[in-house]
Amino acid sequence: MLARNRFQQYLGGSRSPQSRYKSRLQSVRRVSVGFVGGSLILSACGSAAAAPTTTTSASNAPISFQLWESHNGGPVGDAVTALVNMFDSSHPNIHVSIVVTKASSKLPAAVAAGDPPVLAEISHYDGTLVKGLALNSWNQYMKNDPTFSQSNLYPSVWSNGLVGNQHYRLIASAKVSEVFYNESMFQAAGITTPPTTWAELASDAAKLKSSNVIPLGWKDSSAHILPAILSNGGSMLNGSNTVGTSVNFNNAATTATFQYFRNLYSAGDLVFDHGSTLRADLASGHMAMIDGTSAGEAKVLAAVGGKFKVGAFVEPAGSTGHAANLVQGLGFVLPKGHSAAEDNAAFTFVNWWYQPAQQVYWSEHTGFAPMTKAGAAAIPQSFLSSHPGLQQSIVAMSSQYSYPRPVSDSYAQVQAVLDSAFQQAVTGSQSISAALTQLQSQGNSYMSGASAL
Amino acid sequence: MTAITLEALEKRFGGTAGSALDGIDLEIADGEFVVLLGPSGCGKSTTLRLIAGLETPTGGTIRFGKSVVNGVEGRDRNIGMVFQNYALYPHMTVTDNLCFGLKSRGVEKGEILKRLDEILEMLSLGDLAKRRPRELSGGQRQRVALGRALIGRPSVFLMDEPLSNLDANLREQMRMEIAKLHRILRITTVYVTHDQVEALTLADRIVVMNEGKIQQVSSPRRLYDEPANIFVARFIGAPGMNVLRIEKDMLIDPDSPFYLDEQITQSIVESTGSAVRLGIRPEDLALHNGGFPLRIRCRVVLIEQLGTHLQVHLEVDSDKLSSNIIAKLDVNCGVAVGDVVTLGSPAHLIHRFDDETELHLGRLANKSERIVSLHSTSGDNSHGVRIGEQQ
Amino acid sequence: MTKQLDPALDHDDYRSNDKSDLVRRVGVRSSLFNVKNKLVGYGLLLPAAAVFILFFYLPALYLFYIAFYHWSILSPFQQFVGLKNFRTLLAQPLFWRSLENSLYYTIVMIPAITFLSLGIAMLLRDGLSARRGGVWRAAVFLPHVTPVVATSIIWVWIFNPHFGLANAVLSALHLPQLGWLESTTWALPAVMIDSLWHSLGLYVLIFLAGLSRVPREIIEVASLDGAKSPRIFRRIIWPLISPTTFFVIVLASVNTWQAFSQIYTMTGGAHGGAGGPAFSTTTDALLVFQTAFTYFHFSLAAAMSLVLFLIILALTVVQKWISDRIVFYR
Amino acid sequence: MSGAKLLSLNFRKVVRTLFVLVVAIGFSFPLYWVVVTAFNTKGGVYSIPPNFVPALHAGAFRYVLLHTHWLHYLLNTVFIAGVTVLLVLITSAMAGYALAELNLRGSGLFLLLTVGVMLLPTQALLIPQYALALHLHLLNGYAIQILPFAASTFGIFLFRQFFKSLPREYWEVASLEGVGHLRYILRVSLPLARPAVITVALLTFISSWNQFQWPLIMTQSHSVQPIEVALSHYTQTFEANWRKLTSAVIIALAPIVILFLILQRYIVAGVAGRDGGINL
Repeated sequence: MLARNRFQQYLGGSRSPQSRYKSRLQSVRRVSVGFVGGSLILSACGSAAAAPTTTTSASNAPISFQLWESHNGGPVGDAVTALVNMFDSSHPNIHVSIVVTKASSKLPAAVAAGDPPVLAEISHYDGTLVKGLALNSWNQYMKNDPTFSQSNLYPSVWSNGLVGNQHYRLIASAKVSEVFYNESMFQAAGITTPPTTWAELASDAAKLKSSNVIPLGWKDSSAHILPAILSNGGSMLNGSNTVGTSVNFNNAATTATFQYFRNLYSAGDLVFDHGSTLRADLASGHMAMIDGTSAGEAKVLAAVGGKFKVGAFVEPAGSTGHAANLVQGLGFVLPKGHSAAEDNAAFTFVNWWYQPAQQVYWSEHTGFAPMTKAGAAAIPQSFLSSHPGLQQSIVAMSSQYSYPRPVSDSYAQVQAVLDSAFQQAVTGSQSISAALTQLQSQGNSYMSGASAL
Repeated sequence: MTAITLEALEKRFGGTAGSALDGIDLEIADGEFVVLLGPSGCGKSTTLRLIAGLETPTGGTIRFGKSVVNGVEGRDRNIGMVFQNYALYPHMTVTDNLCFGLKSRGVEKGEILKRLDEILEMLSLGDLAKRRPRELSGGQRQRVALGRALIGRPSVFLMDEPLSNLDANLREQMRMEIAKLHRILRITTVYVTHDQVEALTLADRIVVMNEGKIQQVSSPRRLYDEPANIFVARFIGAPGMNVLRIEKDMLIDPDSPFYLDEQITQSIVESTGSAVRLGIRPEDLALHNGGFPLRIRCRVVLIEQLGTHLQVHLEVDSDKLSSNIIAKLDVNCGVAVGDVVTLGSPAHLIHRFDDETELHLGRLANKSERIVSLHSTSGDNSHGVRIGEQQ
Repeated sequence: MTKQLDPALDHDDYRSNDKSDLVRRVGVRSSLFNVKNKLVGYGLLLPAAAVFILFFYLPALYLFYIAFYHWSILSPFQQFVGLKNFRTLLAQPLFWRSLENSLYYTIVMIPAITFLSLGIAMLLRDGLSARRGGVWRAAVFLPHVTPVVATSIIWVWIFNPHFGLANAVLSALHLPQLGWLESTTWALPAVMIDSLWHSLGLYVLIFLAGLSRVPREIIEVASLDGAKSPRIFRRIIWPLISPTTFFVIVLASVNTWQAFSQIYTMTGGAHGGAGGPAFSTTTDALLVFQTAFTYFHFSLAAAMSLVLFLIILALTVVQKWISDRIVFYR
Repeated sequence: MSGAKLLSLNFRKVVRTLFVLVVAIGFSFPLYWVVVTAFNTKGGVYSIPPNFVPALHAGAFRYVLLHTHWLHYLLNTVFIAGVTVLLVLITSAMAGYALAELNLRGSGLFLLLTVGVMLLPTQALLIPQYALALHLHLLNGYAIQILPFAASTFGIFLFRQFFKSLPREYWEVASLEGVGHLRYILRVSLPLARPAVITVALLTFISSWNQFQWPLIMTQSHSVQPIEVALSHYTQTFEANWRKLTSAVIIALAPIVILFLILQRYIVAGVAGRDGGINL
């Protein structure tokens, strides 16, 4: 078939379907006998995915495996490619090849089809995969590798993807929320230091307001409201914020936070928008502050193009007296169905990823926060001073009030409802209490598993 | 060359429609030109298609020579067929159309070219070999269709209303060409038409069909002179024969519009049945001049001026019976619409049919007993030609 | 045969002068060489039938299975759960919200499509030379052949609240600028504008084909009688093209109820997760997609698909019922 | 005709032409706008009021053209669309021929099956179709992007109608001359059906080119994905960079638009004839 050989690199050569998956598959297939006949017809047609199976490598032969990843070009994609190339050249016995795909949504099907990659980066913790017993825990590999040290990782990184005592997902790229601002506008408005509390932020916004400037642009995504809720003493889930089974939004902290943003919005001090639009607004002098993450810093700087100096500050402190943040990002998972040697090789790659040199390269080229203290320390001060966003994100990473994102099953859906509730409440299309009541009940219905929409 | 024999040939179609065949027996001699003639839906096309193998009979047998061909596919019967719409492939040149079949049969290239030249020559198509059908006139297309049917050297040549898409002049011309071709090639030919002129001019024998049955098989001349039954009598001729059904008591009623010679009346009255059917061709009727054994009093309804003669539509002048008659009268006869006139005819021109079976019973008198001659008849063909002119 | 071989040609007319045709049509060619004929015939039908059955009819049956079972791609355990999926579904506010959105979208789109495309078709129908007319037709139809994702990106840019063309036009007209895709009120209308732009050409062409079948003489006779244009339209053209109108409405309602690509692309924003803001553009089709392929609740999505299936079926039946009463077939 | 009436007639003609112009420009403008944006200067994209004349800065376009695997996605799309067209032509011609020329028992059922496919809501079937693809191990390949579309209701109907319009005698002559069905289809039916072939091929090609949701669901690796899915990925990569995004859009649009402009006469005729072929 056309282009088959050319794309061999994408497809990868090795595929070692474990008997377990085969038998599972057969049982699935038996249910629908009708399809089997069709499969016979179709098996002749062949597909690019049905690459020839090669045998698993022996212990000393080079191991090659696929890494499923979802960054499609751009600085992040380029950085991943560069790092993987570095790894491949420094590890003659292991060859990692990148497959760019929407890994998070495509992985379950690949697992079901008995054709998962050895290593994948998925965007959020997917309960479906754990429920389906599709992932290996990283624990034994971490334990067996003497060069790996837990204490080196930031706590919020360490506990990301932790279920029970098992690490199913090791974070691969960490980001935290922060705010970028136009320093010239701050100066013009007489603001000397960035705000450190939400109240200050509001009063600074009021100062910045002039006929043509919108003081604050906020992303229309819920992840950017959670730091404020947490800093006001709220939480996401009951019990543990990472693995709780019911949501905890209908409370004073969340109400206060929603109210705060609603006030800003109704005063015209805040607008909602996509990140890309916000950056364009900031760059063109329409907006004084925009919310984002350090990962967007490069884009912000590129959009501004040196027209003015861009500053950054972490999200301010709330009623608890401290600031809070949420650490999120893609994480490495280890789908089942591969040999121990392959899994070990995958961990070798992950551990290598965490080493300071790689962390520095990663952070400098992508703006993502370093995930280890050593990595953070290795970034030259000169770089940090020209990249205030990255500097601020290290501040947030080091804080004890930075939390991992919840890993509970269905949290992704809860987040979608939170998005909606926040939008509705802040823009005034719903009262805050109504929005929160609905959020609470719908969120709980998702979390309970009784309903799963 | 092949003789064709149909024995008790039967074809039934599913459903109600369709012109089924109801036991056809027919022998076609080797080299004979037979025309199947009849109105639409009489089964003539079905018969042809059965011979071609395009349809399968539901009963009876078809023989080519001595062998039964019922189960033999059309392609293996060595048949050439010409269709009404020619069925020339519009995207192929004349040459390609002619050779398509031969190529499919794997005939050797040299042989194909030889036969192609032959056919192009024979049908004078040489200049048109590279043209496509749409660049040809109707007559040229017809010739190509003939050529395609002949290039395979068929032993049986079938034509299904081949001339009906042509205008009158061309039709006449092509008729002559077909007749010529047959004279030269002497291939057993079965030709289907509803046009009696074609049938009468081309056929060795004509098979008149109606409602899935053969009505009469005979030479053109006899078909006209001795129609086997009322259907044939009415179908042949333009217009067909007038057939009047006369109750016996009407013949003896003095007020009746009919007068028949007493001697003849007597013989009729003595025969079985309550009525008699008499047939007179329109061209055999004349205005009464006193000498005719049959006279009919009727009223003129319509007069058509046809140049050589008048075609007069009349109604029998009677309360008890309404019967229409057509007569061909002299242009100078002076009748007008509304006139009541008396028509008559000599006894030897009056046909008699059985009232029940509608079969021809003969004429009221032999030719030798002729009393009055209306038309000078010189030679066997004169009727046919005359009818042709009247068309 | 000089007769133009045109697929639109009515072949019945073409053959009616052939008297023996009826015989052949009715004829059942039975037995003997027809056995081979039949084998060839079924062989010819087989590939298409196999595709339809394997990829459409089997899945249609399988849909019922999935909807009444607990079915997950990762779990080998499939359990009959009866109506549970449907009960879950009906208890979900988001499901009702998506129905509402789909209904809103369809109810606005169908009349908009019907009247706009008919209007444009009337405009393009005459008054212009045939040659130039072809250019206009092509211009109107061009958007329909463009990939939806690609052109939706253009529209996202046009609807950019600060630098987009849409607001530039509004501000030039001294009208208030809108948030478009950022606004819960205007996001769906923005998608509608893109969809109209993309799909109208198709319906215009269908109407033009319908109008071309209205005999010119009928209209000429009517105008000789002194009927004025609007009257001619209402009393003559409109009834004559009612079958076309019906066809357009059926096609439009099926297409709009299933619209996906525009909504997915336009409301996805930079970070994916279509349907926003605040579920204001989450239609049925989108929710089915997200439930199945983002959240992996296949049984629930299948139940939703069944509901969608029934709605479309009902729509078609109702339209058929209405059309039987008001559509005038020649 | 009086002068005043003549004047009003001309006036109406002018108004009408103006309307047509407005409509045509309205439909074409977004496509023009994408060109303006892609070739704008960096700051020009965000200028208010907007520039309406292309600045012809090809920098962004060149970058997008050279830094992404467009050729590869284009090849995928062309391959998928091409094979689909081929298969649709084959299956449609075959079925159309059988339905038109052979008196088969069960062809009514087949027609019902064919029309029925059109009435099945595509959205509703996605899930079982996905499950089927999973069971058959067809996910993430070319086959799943081609085979389900290898038969087309429209194609079958159009070919059937076309073959029916051919005189029956064409086949009868051929059969008497000893020509088989397949040779007849290849040498007579198909060459005569050229208008049908062109129409079916073009419409199938366009709809295959514009597939999005199906490959989005059924494939995961870029090696087999068509340009539409790739484009949707790039909306994330290029995010706010409208010059790059619109450049990518141009690359995805150009082939199909050029194809359309060359063959628009056939395409328009094919679409216009569509409701004649399949009336619901």
